[in-house]
Amino acid sequence: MTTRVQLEIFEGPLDLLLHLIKKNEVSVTDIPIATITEQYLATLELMQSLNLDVAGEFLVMAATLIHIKSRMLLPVAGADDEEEEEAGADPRAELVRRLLEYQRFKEAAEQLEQREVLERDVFVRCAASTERPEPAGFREVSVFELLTALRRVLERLPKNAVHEVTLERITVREKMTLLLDMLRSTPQVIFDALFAKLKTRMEVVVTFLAMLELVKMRAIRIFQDRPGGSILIERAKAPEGAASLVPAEPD
Amino acid sequence: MEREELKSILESLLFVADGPLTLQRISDVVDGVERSELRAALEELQSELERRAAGIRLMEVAGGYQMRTAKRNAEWVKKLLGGRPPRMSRATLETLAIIAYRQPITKAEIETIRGVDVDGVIGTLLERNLIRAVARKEVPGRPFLYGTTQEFLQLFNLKDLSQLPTLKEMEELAPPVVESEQARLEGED
Amino acid sequence: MEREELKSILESLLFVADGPLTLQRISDVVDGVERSELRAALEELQSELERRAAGIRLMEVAGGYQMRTAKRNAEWVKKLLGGRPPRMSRATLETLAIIAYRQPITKAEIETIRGVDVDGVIGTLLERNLIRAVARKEVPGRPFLYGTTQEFLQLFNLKDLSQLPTLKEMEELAPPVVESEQARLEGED
Repeated sequence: MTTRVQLEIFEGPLDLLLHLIKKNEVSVTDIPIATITEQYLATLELMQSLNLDVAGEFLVMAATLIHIKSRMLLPVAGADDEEEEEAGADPRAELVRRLLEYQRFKEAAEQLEQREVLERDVFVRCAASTERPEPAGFREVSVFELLTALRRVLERLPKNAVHEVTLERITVREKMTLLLDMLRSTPQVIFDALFAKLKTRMEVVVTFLAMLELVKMRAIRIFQDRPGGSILIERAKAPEGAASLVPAEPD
Repeated sequence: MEREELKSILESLLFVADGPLTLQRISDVVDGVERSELRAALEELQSELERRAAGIRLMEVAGGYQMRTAKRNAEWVKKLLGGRPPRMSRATLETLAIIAYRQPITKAEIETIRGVDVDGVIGTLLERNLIRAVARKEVPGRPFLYGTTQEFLQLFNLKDLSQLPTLKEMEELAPPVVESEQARLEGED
Repeated sequence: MEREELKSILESLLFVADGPLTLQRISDVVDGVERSELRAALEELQSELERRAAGIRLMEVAGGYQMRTAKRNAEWVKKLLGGRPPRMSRATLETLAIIAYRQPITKAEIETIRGVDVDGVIGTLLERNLIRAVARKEVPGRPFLYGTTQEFLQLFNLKDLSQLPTLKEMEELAPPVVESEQARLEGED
């Protein structure tokens, strides 16, 4: 029996119990507690032997099951006066209630999934209408929504594709854009002149990092006009022969 | 206004709307037309689209009307739009179902029902705007009480929460504790 | 494939597309159908919509085929949309987030991250002045590098880009986010 325990991913101890109950074709309201406890413990052992992380909740349930099992074995001592209320109550009652309740929501979840789910079964228009009177702005959005959008994108990516860059301070990125702007109006900038204007140490570091990043992505070029001469920064030039193939820049 | 003309206008409005349009909103725009007339025209439009097995359907969701693609064309639409929709895990769906039926509800209460920790799942649901914190429960720690959003209704093509299928024997099995809590909360907010 | 089924699929595709669809693009999606057959179905769809005086029409515009509202309903459409600027679509917001956090960045790089074509969205963002081409990347093809604009900062009410929160900060701020989310939802409905 135990060797054939299917290794599904169980959502939790209640899920595992429901699975065992279904497998044994018994009723939730009349659980053969000894059998189910044995199989439950065997499953936990199997999970552990496979180095699956068995969460604490599974162990708590194991203890509960063992406790119920032991209470079931006790004779219903002197139950005459107490009636069903205390000693005579089925020790499984609370567990049964929890199982039934959980099962109910499990079914509800399945029903939800069977509905026409947006962006899986049905779709709405995603384009902002093209026929607005004038291209007005967008409705106000909070930066948190923007960040949430980014996080959504990152979560869809395979884990190793999420660069540590996403956590970096945005300042370097901003500086990169500003540097490119500067180079648009002034074709060449002298390195020393650029850094002389910076006031704080932080600014120097950020500017330098931005510069390196731009060199790496081949958007700018850093060179000396002659050996020992000033260091110059300019926008990278198109590779030979490429220039004529592309249209002029907008604006 | 002729019925056909009205339907044409409604089609245009529903096409450009960026979310479900309530009857109220439609009625504000197409003024001078009785609501009953509007409703009749919307229903006619709806059934015509069904009958033609059109690629666009008119659905009642989240308290309003919205145009959506026909379900049977889903594969093609997905191919055009690319990207995989975020698949909802069983844990997410179960937690969402519990919140939907038992709202407002705290994280701890959800955990009691599911028997496991739901921290991560709650975060995902909040981020996807499917649930929101509606209040705090006045117990030690003042935990958030969660409820579902308009986006939830839209996601599952529900007109309102009453469209959720009823849970079997819910009332009989709900522990009295939960009910009295509910009563206390209602008195509060 | 039956003609009616094809027309239904085309309707769905044209409905969700975020810009005009070229015959090429349609043919890439609905593969296995002759281009001549596609063209015939599109024409049929077009004339049916005209004949019904439908609220949605199929137009051939510069870039391809696009669904638009019927011109004669323009007044009503304007009345619906008037005064209320549109909400940013998810695709737009995601693309904008990538550009904001990873600028300067090329279209191809954005597409790698989002996993889908972003032509239409980039167009919208440029048109709304939320992004701009800041330079070209000196690699074959010399693609534009995009960055955000002053208007971007204004839209998000930021003094400068350094005010953008980092992902780490957002996680730390989780509860307040929930509350502001709530405020936003309540303000909307």
